[in-house]
Amino acid sequence: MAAINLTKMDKEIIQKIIDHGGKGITKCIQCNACASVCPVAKAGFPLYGRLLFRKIQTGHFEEIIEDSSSWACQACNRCTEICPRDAKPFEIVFAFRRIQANELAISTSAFTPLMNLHATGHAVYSEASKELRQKVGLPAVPVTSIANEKAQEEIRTLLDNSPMGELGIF
Amino acid sequence: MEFVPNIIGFACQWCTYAGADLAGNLRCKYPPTVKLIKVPCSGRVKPEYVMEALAGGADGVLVGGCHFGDCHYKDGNHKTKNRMDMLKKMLGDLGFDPRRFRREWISGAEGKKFAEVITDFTAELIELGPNPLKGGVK
Amino acid sequence: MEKCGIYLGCNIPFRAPDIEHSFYKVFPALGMEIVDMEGATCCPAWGTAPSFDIDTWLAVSGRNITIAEDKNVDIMTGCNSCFGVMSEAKHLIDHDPARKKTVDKNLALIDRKYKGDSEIYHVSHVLYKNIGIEKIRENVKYTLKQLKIAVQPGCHILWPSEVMAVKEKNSFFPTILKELCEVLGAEVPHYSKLNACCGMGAMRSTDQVRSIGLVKEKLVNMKEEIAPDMIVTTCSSCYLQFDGAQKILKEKGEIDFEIPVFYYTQLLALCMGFDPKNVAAISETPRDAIIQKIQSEARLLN
Amino acid sequence: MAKVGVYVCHCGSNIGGVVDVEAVCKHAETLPDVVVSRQNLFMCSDPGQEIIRQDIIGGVVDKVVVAACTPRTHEPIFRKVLEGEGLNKYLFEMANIRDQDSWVHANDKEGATAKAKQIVASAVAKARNLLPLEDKYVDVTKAALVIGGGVAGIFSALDLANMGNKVYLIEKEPSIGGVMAQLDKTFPTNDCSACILTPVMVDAGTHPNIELLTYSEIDAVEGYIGNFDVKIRRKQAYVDWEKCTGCGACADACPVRTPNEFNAGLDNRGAAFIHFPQAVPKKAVIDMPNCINCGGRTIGSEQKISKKTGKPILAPCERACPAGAIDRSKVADPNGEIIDVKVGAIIVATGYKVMDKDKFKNLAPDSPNVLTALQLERLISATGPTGGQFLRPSDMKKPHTVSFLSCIGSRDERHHTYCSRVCCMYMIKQAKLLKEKYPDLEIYMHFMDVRTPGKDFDEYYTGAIDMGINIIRGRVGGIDMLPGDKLRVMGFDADLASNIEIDADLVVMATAIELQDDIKPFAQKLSLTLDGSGFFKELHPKLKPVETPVEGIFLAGCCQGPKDIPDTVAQAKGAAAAAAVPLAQGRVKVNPTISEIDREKCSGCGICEPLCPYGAISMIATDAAHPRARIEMTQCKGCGVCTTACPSTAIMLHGYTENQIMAQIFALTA
Amino acid sequence: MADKIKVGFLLLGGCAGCEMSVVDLSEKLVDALEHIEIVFWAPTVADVKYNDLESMEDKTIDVAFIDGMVRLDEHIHMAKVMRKKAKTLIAFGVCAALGGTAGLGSLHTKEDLFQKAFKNTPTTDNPDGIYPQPSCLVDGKYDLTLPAYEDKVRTLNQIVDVDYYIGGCPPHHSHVGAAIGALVSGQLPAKGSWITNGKAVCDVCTRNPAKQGGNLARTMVDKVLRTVDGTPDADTCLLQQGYICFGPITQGDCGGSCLNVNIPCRGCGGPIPGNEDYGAQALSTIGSILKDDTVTAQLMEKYPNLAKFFYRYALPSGTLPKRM
Repeated sequence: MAAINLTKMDKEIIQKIIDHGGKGITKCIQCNACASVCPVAKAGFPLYGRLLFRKIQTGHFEEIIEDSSSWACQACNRCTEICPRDAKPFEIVFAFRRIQANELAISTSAFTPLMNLHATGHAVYSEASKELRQKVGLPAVPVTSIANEKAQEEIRTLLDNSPMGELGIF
Repeated sequence: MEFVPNIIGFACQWCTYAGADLAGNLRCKYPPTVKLIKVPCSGRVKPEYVMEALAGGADGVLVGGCHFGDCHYKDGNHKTKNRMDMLKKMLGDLGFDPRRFRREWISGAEGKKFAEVITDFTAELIELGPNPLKGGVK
Repeated sequence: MEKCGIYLGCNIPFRAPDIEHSFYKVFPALGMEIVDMEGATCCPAWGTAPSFDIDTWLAVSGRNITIAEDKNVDIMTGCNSCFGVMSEAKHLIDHDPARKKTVDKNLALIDRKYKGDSEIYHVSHVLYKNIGIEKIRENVKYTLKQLKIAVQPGCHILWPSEVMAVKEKNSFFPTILKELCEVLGAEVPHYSKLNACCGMGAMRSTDQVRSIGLVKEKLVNMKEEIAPDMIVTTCSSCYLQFDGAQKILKEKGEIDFEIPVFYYTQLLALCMGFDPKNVAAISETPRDAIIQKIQSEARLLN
Repeated sequence: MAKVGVYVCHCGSNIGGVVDVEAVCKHAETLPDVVVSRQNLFMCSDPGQEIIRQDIIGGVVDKVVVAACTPRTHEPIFRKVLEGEGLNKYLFEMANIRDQDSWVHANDKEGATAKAKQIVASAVAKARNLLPLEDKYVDVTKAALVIGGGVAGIFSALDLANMGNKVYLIEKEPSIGGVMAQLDKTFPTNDCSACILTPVMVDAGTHPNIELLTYSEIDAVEGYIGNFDVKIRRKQAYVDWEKCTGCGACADACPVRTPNEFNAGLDNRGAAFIHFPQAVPKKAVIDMPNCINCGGRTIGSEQKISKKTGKPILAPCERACPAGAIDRSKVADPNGEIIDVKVGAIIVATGYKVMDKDKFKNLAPDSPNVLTALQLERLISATGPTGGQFLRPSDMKKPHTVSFLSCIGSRDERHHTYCSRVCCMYMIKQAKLLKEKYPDLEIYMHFMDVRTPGKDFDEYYTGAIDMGINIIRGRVGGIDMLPGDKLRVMGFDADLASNIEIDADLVVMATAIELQDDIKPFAQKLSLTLDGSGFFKELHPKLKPVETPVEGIFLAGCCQGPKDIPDTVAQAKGAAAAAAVPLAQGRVKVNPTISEIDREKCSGCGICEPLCPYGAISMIATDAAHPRARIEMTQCKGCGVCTTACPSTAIMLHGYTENQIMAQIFALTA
Repeated sequence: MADKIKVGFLLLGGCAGCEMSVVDLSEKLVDALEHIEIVFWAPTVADVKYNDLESMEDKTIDVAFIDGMVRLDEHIHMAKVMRKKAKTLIAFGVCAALGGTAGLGSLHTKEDLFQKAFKNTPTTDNPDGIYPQPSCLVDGKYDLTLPAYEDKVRTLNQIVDVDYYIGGCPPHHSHVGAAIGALVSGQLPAKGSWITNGKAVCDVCTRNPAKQGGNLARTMVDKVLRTVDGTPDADTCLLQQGYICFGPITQGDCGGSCLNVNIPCRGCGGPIPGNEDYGAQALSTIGSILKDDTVTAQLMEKYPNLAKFFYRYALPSGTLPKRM
């Protein structure tokens, strides 16, 4: 692989990460503590936390924007609990995710829960649940937004008026 | 012209004044609004000085002392707290915006904090606008 | 009677309603009135709004919290993910005035106001802190003596401990669920991968193979180190993963054992004598045998 | 009318590169009473000082304002210039336009220049109102107090004593020696710690000029440089040290088992115990909170008489003591004895402690096989709990795999952000000692990075690699507890770019160096301040490394910041040399910027009296009905709390008078 | 007698209590009249009108005493007239000197004060809210005027130059006697000074702990009490007992009158010479002697308006308030 000319990298990504809630990005000193306990790293995803942070710090962007590793983050926050720099690695991963999401660099499987959320207030929903519920002696629908027109309108108002409403997903 | 607040700071020589020097050593950046009057201890600051400065048109006044337990003179800062807390309350009772006066504990090791306090105070004063007594009769 | 708002989330009412039913059975019997949170939506799940825009996340979570606030109750969640999402949201709203401002503005669109006076608890917290081990002991009919449990507390109830209303003494070696199981008479030995991730959640939808890989590691570790009779969790996501993945792993020939999986209140309900048809009727990994064993006459306490 | 000269410094480009010095000079000329305003590249340089000198000699100026850096460092330099030309040195004021202006506003040259003008105006306003002050002198007590009997305190005490000064060396434990006495070997030479320390401890214990006060603590410190009055609380040992021979019979007889601090809690000691085998002084102590009062007899109660023999029944410790040094019927004061000493200088050498492992929840602190590095020192020491055999605590078996974790609590925002400085080296030392002795031992060392700045240090480190010790770059995030008391260390190898796991028998953590939990109240007793990291703050980080803000009190060793033994000894000797200066001079200056009462103005209300932190104010009756306040010059430290409170404006704080401060306020609001 | 000192008294906004102190001199006043001649005393005593004063020649009054604060345009006018007519002008009593209790009115708007005085008091029946107007045309032809109300209270020296000050509300008659004695004998301090013994109330107070010494020496104040909270011990320093007393901060020309009847000093004597700002110094002194911040909090709770507490008699003279 050819050497990376660091002086020619796009450092704007750092500010973007900060703007999306990853203000710890400048604090990371690559100590690797987060990676040592990270499920994403342990499961073998290529762009696990601390490597992602280094890529961001060195101004990589095009190379990583399509990588789906960040979407494997479980938000378990074990990294946040132990980071010696209090960089909140989870927040950085999610900030990167938000950049990806807003460029729609996401897998198609991510869309269904979003559309569900907009339509019913629930990210996970299936009609089959009605039968299951009745089987265990519960009413076919719970008292959540699924049975509540007003609640569904409220969630739609919130989503439609948010920056997410601009993405054309709903 | 852009409004640059004039802040007079009374600074204990052991803590806040040293903290301001440390901010310099660390090359912290903050707006050029504060001018410190060095005092041996924040307990030397008469409430009257604060009122005089505000009456004279200073946009903000800061009294900086040591954290509790750190006073070079054992408990001068406790006196400061008593006096300055009452003063802040009295400013409000007088109908003068008490946000123009701050009492802060900034140690000699807190250069960064000094810069942050001044940055924050300056921003608040910009929001409040100039002291209405500026240019008032003396 | 004390009361608490029950926040169901998505997985419990739509994929594991027997867990939901176990709440309705167990809590009133232990003196905790359950208050419905009508119109509650998704928390919102990590993969939805939180992955797009922080303020939208906070608005949706904030809206759910206002439902409890309007009823003057705290919130009890059954799913760890919901607990994590809403605890973090509440922490952000309560500690960041700028975020709070935006939340207020967004909630004003739907005529709601976030007050900040409802706490977020997890089902296991309410059982452990509000109801208490002793009260549970008094209400159990069947003992789990000589049965071995592998507990799975799940990640989102542990970290970041900063944002949580109830904290473990050591979040890396949690004991709340262990104690809740021990009071039922079971043996709950430590296994080394206790606080490892099960692989559910976002990872499962991103890469099923890797996700199942993590749960396999964990299952094998349990089997090797303690050979449990069942796995007990207080996270509905972990529950679905452990329950569902075993079938897949077995079909692929990657494991040669099966360990029944319970959500804690299901197991508690069984020990309290409730009908498994209501409280433990849906699972991929068979658990009829263990249920029968639990509710056998030999295990009846006087 | 004052004739004020204003001298503006460029400080090279430090000020000149930001502030328009020319404009500041011009502005100064417009200020009242300013007769001359000049500039120089470096005002503190000889030519710079010469400019001021010439103006004083020529009678051009009689008050001097230098606009430069901070008075905290440079005021004394310029005051000397005034003094040299016969002008009262207190007729000088500094305008701090570097530290508090050009350095912090480099991005706003215009703003910095405007601010500099105001700062100069404020200084000039004060200068116009300055009054000459006279230095006064008091005699010095030719004795020193060294607080802390670790290696720093011992060396400070010895140096001062060898110069002919009386030294009180106080130590809170029963023996001197400190943490160094607990160490097995020392890097990078692997000398045996006890072998090099013990002779020095004996020197200190037998020196004719050193009075050793162990098992003692500071109760109160009053006074000032040259004349400190110190109250020392000698804790009750419940053993008559005059008689005790240090034989240890009482310790053997005592049935109590309580964690042994000297062995870092790895084994137990009795309530009657001797600190450690090479203790100086080697005397027994009964640790009363842990004493179980055998036979139900508390200290000071009458002996029970045996019905059988008619003789008194003695407690095991009493019975064991061949010297008759233990008499439990003797009433003793649990508060101990207060000893008053007068000293001219004080050296603080109170050392440090290492953090407990309990704070590091992700690293399985409940496992007995997770040790702090200090515990490992004891575990491998010949005088340790296993007699120097390397056995893991859970089952007393020899470990096969050991993991070392660095930076535990150091370089960590949740604990301490600083580097503890010695951990990399002592861990490498420990690893090497183990590997030398047990070549088949597998050793893994997890570092964020390895820090070896010091003479022969890096060679020492690379030597460890040659020996087959595995160095891994990457911080450990967690430890799982495995069956069979093993520990799964979850790490990351930055060079492999991969998660790694190590199944270890023993984990050693280099927990951070920090000061003792009760250091704050102690610091307050001495009016010392702690820095942001929680260590004692020196007067200047580079130029006054052993001095403190309190004149006459000096620092040595780790209480000032983490350091290794050579640096500690060097600093201890430095502190001794600095403390010897006032003792040798025989007299010290009393700061004239103190408060004084105008008795004509005083109304005798007495408000000031209870305010003075030093009890310097007393009410003296001129006639019975009209008492007036008086300030004792040597006791006043010039805080001005009384000045602020005085409703009769009868108290003037020299150097910070009402007129001077008001003039500054007016100048800054003009 | 040709060389009798010509004296005038003028009351501005006040209660004439200060003038009562003059009357309270009784025989001493009669004695003094051998040396002084009262040429003007309005509006309280003599049947003279303002234009009588206006028509006097300048500097015909040797010593003018002005009591009361400045609140109306009429006060301003008359103070200026008196200044012209008098060689020496004395701010007589704490209202003229520092603004007095009525000076606290500056903390309220004119509108609020009018509402309170002319509409909202329980004994007032004014449903239409009719307020005094400075001018008013009656029957289309009578143009009637009333003095106009200024926005805030001012001290006499904020209007005219003042030569001497006398504190007190009212000044103790013995102090007035001493002041007149000094006038007659010509032993006056430098212009601009207070006529005072210059010492605090504590100096004359028998309870001053500093006079007791030993165990009774002054200690920090560990609680705050108001007089409604209990009856103070009659021999112990009030401040020490927690009854916040301004004795240390206040000129003691009164002889400690209030303390003698077990009432804490509230500062009518004015600040001890050298202090410019009574309230600021009171806050500083009291704040210094309170033991800790819980006691401070207690004080702030018991005295909800610190401006009115510390500046009871001196608000219009305060450094900051006077410029607001």
